[in-house]
Amino acid sequence: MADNHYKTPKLDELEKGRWPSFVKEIKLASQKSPMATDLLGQLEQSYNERIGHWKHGGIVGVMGYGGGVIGRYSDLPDKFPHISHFHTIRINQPSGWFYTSEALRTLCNIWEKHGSGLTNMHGSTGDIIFLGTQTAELEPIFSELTQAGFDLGGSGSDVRTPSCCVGPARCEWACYDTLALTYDLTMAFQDELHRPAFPYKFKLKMSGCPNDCVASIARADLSVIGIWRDSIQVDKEAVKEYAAKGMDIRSEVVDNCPAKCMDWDGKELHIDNSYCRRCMHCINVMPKALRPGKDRGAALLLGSKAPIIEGALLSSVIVPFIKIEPPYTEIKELLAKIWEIWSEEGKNRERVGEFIQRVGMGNFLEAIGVEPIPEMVAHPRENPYVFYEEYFEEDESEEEK
Amino acid sequence: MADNHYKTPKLDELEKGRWPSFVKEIKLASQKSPMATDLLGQLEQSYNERIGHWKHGGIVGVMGYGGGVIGRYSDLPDKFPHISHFHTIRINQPSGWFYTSEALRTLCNIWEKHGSGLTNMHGSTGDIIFLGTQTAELEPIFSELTQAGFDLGGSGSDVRTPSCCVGPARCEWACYDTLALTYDLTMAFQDELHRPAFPYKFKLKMSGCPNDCVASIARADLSVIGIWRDSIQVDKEAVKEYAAKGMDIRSEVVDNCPAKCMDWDGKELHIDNSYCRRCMHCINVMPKALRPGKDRGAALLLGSKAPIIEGALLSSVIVPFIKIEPPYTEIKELLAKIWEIWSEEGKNRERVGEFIQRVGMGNFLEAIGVEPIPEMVAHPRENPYVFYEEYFEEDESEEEK
Amino acid sequence: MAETAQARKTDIGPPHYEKFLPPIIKKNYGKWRYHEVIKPGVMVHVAESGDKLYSVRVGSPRLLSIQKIRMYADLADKYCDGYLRFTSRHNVEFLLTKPENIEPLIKEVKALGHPVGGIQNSISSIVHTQGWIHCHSAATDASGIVKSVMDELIDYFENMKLPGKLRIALACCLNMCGAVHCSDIAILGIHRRPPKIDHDNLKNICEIPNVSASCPTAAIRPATVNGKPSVEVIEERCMFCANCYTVCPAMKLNDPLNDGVSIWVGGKVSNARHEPMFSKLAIPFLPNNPPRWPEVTSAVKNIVELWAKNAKKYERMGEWIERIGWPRFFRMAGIEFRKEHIDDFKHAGLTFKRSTHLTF
Amino acid sequence: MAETAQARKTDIGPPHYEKFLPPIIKKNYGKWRYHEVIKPGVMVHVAESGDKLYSVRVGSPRLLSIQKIRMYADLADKYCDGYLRFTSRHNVEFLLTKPENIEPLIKEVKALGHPVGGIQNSISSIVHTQGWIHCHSAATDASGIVKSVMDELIDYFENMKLPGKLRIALACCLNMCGAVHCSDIAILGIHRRPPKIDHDNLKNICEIPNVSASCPTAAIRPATVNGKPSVEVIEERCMFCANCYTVCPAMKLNDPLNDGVSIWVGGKVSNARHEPMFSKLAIPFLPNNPPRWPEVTSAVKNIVELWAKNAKKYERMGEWIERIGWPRFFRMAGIEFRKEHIDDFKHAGLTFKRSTHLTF
Ligand code: SRM
Ligand code: SRM
Ligand code: SRM
Ligand code: SRM
Ligand code: SF4
Ligand code: SF4
Ligand code: SF4
Ligand code: SF4
Ligand code: SF4
Ligand code: SF4
Ligand code: SF4
Ligand code: SF4
Repeated sequence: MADNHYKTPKLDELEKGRWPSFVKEIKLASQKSPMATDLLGQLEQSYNERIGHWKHGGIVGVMGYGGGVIGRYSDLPDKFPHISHFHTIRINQPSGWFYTSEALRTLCNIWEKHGSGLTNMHGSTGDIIFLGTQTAELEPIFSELTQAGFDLGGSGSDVRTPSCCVGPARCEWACYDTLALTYDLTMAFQDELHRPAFPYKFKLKMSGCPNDCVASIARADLSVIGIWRDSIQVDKEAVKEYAAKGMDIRSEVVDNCPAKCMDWDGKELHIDNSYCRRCMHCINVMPKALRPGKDRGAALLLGSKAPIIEGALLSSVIVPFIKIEPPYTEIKELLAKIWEIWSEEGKNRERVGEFIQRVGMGNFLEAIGVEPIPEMVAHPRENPYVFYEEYFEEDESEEEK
Repeated sequence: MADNHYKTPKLDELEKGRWPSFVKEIKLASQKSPMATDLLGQLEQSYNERIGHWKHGGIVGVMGYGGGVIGRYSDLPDKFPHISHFHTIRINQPSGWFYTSEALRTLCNIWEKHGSGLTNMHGSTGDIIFLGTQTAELEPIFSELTQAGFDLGGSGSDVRTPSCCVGPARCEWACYDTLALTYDLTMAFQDELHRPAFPYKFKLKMSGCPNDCVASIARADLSVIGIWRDSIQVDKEAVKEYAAKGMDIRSEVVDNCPAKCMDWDGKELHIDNSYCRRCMHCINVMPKALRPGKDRGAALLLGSKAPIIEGALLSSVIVPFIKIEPPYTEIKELLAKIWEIWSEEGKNRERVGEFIQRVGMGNFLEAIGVEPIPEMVAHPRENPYVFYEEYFEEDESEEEK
Repeated sequence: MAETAQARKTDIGPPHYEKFLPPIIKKNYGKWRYHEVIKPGVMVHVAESGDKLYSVRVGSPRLLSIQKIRMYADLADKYCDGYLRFTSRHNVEFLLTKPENIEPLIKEVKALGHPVGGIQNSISSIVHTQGWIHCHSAATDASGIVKSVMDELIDYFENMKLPGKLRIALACCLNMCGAVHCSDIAILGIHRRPPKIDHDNLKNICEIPNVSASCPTAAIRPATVNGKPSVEVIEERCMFCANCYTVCPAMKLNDPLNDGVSIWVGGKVSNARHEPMFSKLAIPFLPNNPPRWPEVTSAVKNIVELWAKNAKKYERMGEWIERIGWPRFFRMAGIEFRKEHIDDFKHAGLTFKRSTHLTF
Repeated sequence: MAETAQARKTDIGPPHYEKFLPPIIKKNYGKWRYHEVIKPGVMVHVAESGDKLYSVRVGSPRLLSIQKIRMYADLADKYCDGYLRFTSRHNVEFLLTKPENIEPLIKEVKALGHPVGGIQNSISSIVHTQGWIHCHSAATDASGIVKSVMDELIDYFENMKLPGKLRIALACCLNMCGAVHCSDIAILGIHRRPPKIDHDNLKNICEIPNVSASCPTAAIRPATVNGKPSVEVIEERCMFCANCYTVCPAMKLNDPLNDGVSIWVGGKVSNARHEPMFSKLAIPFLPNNPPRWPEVTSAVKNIVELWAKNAKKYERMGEWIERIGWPRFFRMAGIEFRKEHIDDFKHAGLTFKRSTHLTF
């Protein structure tokens, strides 16, 4: 069955055009994999009928793990027997998605033996995705993966596979070592990652600076975003060079500063760092001249997620600045406290961001032992509905609730 | 009892200081009114005990009216018999709060005969407030007031006394005749004003321009705010004069323009009116040089209110621009539609702004027959929870719900 | 209403304003060209026709005796051909056509103990409410605090040295009759103790279902207390809004030990430059300390002077704070940031800091 | 886990990243000085040491066959000493130390049918999800739309002519696995018909209380349907979120006649200049029209080109729209503004226009 024996006129349309074609990829795979072939067939039918043909996933997995595999079954098993099972395996990627050709080939060989030969490099959370295999293949794949030094990623109500930006490996703006932190936390939380015990999923994403190249503020329960406390490093000569090379520093840089804390007199660039909002724009525009300060660390933000169910959330500041150094004790202790209260009092399928809103940020902070500070809010409350917690009784003695 | 026979050491403190003293006013009144005297006594006790001594108001009023009087009773009637009743009468002020000395004296004479001699000029809604009288005095006061050409204002779940800024009477920026509109609507809605028939109160406030000198956007269910559609009128010479007189037009005017649509080259002021947000700032700063355009009218905004109970609201745009000309048919018809649906479907004590949020702005607009336009929103929805109202059945025919 | 009108006039509405407009206004109605502020409290409006109308703004306690009003009337007769008006912030405006009358009028007004000012970049009168003078809901007095605060700030009423307008408002309970929620500085009376329920009478004077329904946080539920049908309040759920008291006198919130005042900042109403803004919580609680509420007056003064010293020209309180950031505001004002400052009502999540736009 | 580790390795975690870092990175780790974009898709990072690392970014469909991955591996061996990485938007980055290798590499990459670009002011790959390829919840396909849209926009991937970065993301249902909610342009699969309930099996495969509880709008209530215990849906209350389907397979939302796509604009994640923003609804519904979704591709292209033509340098989609205002955006884009655009969820009131900052 080297060749695709289904007619797929609709999908064939998608082999045309200049952008690389996923259909070509499936056809490549189908040269060796009947699963890929059946996938083509079922997908063509979906294109004709405008509806998917997958059943609601069931629970499958590998021994001792509660996550890492997404069960999937075709609702046309008789017609497409090779994809009657078509489970996904999530494999924890190396920090920063760096690979050697060797490592890639190792993964390909395992997947050629045991699955469809189709992958996602990578999934939205960051995992290596092996797309489509049978239940029976799960254990063999798992043992070959672990032999090769790989392990499964997260799924279900557990810590999800942490991911990070390229950071210090290739970026001059990294305010902390995103790869090291990601690896360390991933190792530290192997149990939480592989054995779902939370009310719902918990995601961690690490970005080295406020450009947030892993979009952590939009899609991580804990967003670790690099930032600096001191002044932007300025190379005055380099600034002049940009100007000389024709950059309009006023309109391109100064006028775009959200803090309005910069000034350019045609010769020198002045920055009032006490007002600088660390937005990165001026640095982004003049990478040769400006750099983040030297006193570097990260801001910790909590709670972002997609809409389901209380509406999408962005992470919000819980710690405006923290030094990021091994063994990262502070972060781990903070996470432990957060997980403890959330696990105790969180509802089923309630993300930590939703939990915080339900119990109130103030109460949440008390529970995790963090002092409230104005950096945590865009502005103080506008409504007068304050839950004052103490009041005096007639006998004048202060009462605690 | 010409003199105050209570010792009021605490209140006496408030006769000192440079700001005019309300205590002095009460003492002035108490020269003739035992009610004012008892008020002093009770107030001194409140100051000593740090608590008010008024009972929850009961329903009192004048024949045929459901509003205009706030019943009030002392909870120390034996100690302060003259204020055992201490009802407030709300009297509909003339538009713009203009008076002749004659009119004021007439009011004073009526109040001297029948009440405490204490007033608020004016109440927060805008009424003339007669502060404190007996139930028995209500009818006599009412008939003398109406003889003198005055009538009661609103209270309870009715149209509240409309009020307006000084507008064209004394302000160069009035984009419509606030006094005329206020008077006309007040007369048109006498029944709605005097006979509560709504789910809750409904307030109207008219400001002649976006400076909103009656704070209508914060405290009126319908806020009518003057605005212009065409270009700001510029007197170039006058601009130069301001500059010559030492105004830094860039920093004071141009840099403060929220639309960033102005430019000043040292000689001429350029305004890109298609981006101007009608904020008034530049006009406020250079009244001799700049004026609102000539195509004037008003924006209609709905729904502002204080916090109780769903939280404070600001009014929001329902009609971005409308010509304001007698007989104001459009506004009246719009109000009629709003009141109809709100009266039918509004809950008890639900302000129209809260009602709109409960039923949804889209549904509300449909009910009052107004087309949705982007001017009504700061931005479109961010959440994907759209109530699509039609769907196709298998037979392909479009279904209406 | 025609038939009743014979016997008894009703629904006649207010007198027509035109009756009360001075001739110069009738003549130049809607034809004003521009205005100038001549000195604190005095401005002139110049009409297309060239006519000039002088307005002298006089500070008022709002609570006025008929005696005082008559004195105003006399002054209006003497200097203004009998014409005057009140403002939306309850000041008096004498309307003059003869500039030579301005100074004598001001002299007499001041002799009556009333200041002249409040125009342009100044603090105008404090919009306020009834308090212990007339309302049953009051968590604090209105007039007393207003008097005490304005005694402190009157210089800012009488001069125009501020960066921009500063609007202060006071409301004596959460009903916020002063519509204080959009003020540069709002002084708000607050309760801090759950309702003390009059179980013996509740059933007779209130509908139990209405009482339960009135609570926005569902803190109230029906209960039988010493044999009588009544309600109980889950205290942790109560945020002291007093809505239950508004619908039922047997749910008393007023409490001398716990009632007090909160301070809010940064609201505005005008559309000038920045869109209207709500005021935000600055100080959760200050005690009721009559007759002069020293804690409140000094807190307000502190904030006013901080703003006066640091804001740019035209910058309202809220615009200034937005520019410097809330953390810096709390630091500069020396106000402790507490749990109470963090919103936990409906839209709380939107008030959290959802970016890394941070300053250090 | 020690004991099991003998028999069967578990919880070993991912391989340590250092194993996969090229020597030049190990040497200059954290010591990069600056970077420059040499040409579309090619940039150089210069280290304090003076070392130079060249990155060539290659567009990928994300769904890759092992065959294709092996070709990548071969290229890495040939030009990059075996080193490469993937990006957070699923592109491939070849990491070179020899500038002379750049052009030959690009030539071979293009020969494989992969474009080079996506750096700086360009459109990068579309973050997307599974769709009909693998997910049961999909209201549309993912890969097919992505391919069709990128075929239209590939020039913007290969050049750097845009005002700033443009990030497009696609999610095939409201779960939004693509985290599309903060994208310059989001393509979102949507259902528009209430669940079709499998009454015969519901009881056996789902917990009825959980099903009712799963509905955010309380549209689901227990009911007995032709004798069997099941649930019913109040259709007016349903906004098609599919949360009930996620917890119960018997509540099918997928429906060929009514499923389709909505378009959202103006979101961003970075803190550059403007704080992060959510995307906002631009087009409530476009039909599923495989294989090329012409309505979707042209709608997206229209918006991209409008922005490209009108935005200032560096101005992201949302920053641009904020400056010109939403009314103007809808006019320019020729998109009809409808009831659906007006928020009616939890925080709706805050999205209304609460000022008179209007343009005409
Ligand atoms: C594979 C992946 C999409 C992809 O093609 O990349 C994916 C696929 C699914 N997600 Fe997801 N999610 C994936 C990343 C995300 C992300 C993005 C991220 O993690 O950065 C989000 C948004 C961020 C967030 O977590 O809020 C996301 C938000 C959801 C949600 C909504 C959760 C919420 O709280 O809003 C669900 C629904 C649920 O969990 O029941 C969900 C559920 C699912 C399920 C398991 C369907 C279901 O209801 O059981 C999907 C399985 C599809 C399949 O058959 O393969 N997925 N999911 C991504 C994981 C790959 C990886 O491990 O790398
Ligand atoms: C007299 C006045 C305060 C003043 O000293 O100026 C006043 C006094 C009362 N208001 Fe008010 N309100 C007054 C203007 C306002 C305003 C401001 C305005 O109208 O511009 C507001 C805020 C704007 C708004 O309407 O939202 C206001 C919001 C309330 C509320 C909250 C309503 C809400 O929907 O949030 C209540 C509670 C209620 O209605 O049950 C209330 C209730 C009351 C009651 C009747 C107390 C009660 O619960 O029964 C007060 C009677 C006090 C007394 O014994 O004299 N008052 N009230 C104002 C009316 C004078 C006049 O007619 O000119
Ligand atoms: C007399 C009065 C209207 C009335 O019918 O009573 C009035 C009259 C004028 N206002 Fe006003 N405003 C009056 C209440 C208001 C209010 C409402 C309030 O304070 O409750 C506001 C909204 C305040 C807010 O935003 O919170 C108000 C916001 C303005 C503004 C915008 C100021 C700003 O920068 O935000 C201007 C423009 C300016 O001052 O440059 C203005 C300008 C003016 C001008 C210059 C208009 C004109 O050309 O005549 C008038 C006199 C100057 C002045 O400084 O007072 N008026 N003005 C009100 C006087 C109240 C008082 O006794 O102090
Ligand atoms: C490789 C990658 C990180 C990674 O670990 O994989 C990366 C790498 C770089 N980003 Fe990024 N960003 C990467 C995803 C992102 C994301 C996340 C996303 O798109 O999902 C964002 C947030 C996007 C958003 O705001 O919605 C992102 C927002 C930025 C910004 C801010 C741009 C802006 O004006 O908003 C910069 C600064 C700039 O471009 O001037 C930046 C700058 C850079 C620099 C120049 C940093 C550096 O000095 O090396 C890197 C290459 C330039 C470029 O234009 O791509 N990177 N960058 C990601 C490449 C994705 C891709 O294949 O296209
Ligand atoms: S987030 Fe910052 S540090 Fe990380 S890659 Fe992007 S720009 Fe570099
Ligand atoms: S980082 Fe942003 S806020 Fe700070 S100076 Fe540069 S542009 Fe301004
Ligand atoms: S609102 Fe406008 S028109 Fe009315 S008084 Fe104020 S400035 Fe003049
Ligand atoms: S009115 Fe406001 S927005 Fe319009 S030009 Fe003047 S300052 Fe700018
Ligand atoms: S604010 Fe409260 S206490 Fe003050 S007058 Fe209004 S209702 Fe009464
Ligand atoms: S005061 Fe408000 S919150 Fe407290 S019980 Fe009464 S209604 Fe409920
Ligand atoms: S977005 Fe929805 S349909 Fe697409 S993969 Fe995620 S859960 Fe499945
Ligand atoms: S789709 Fe969502 S809204 Fe509709 S019934 Fe299911 S859970 Fe409720």
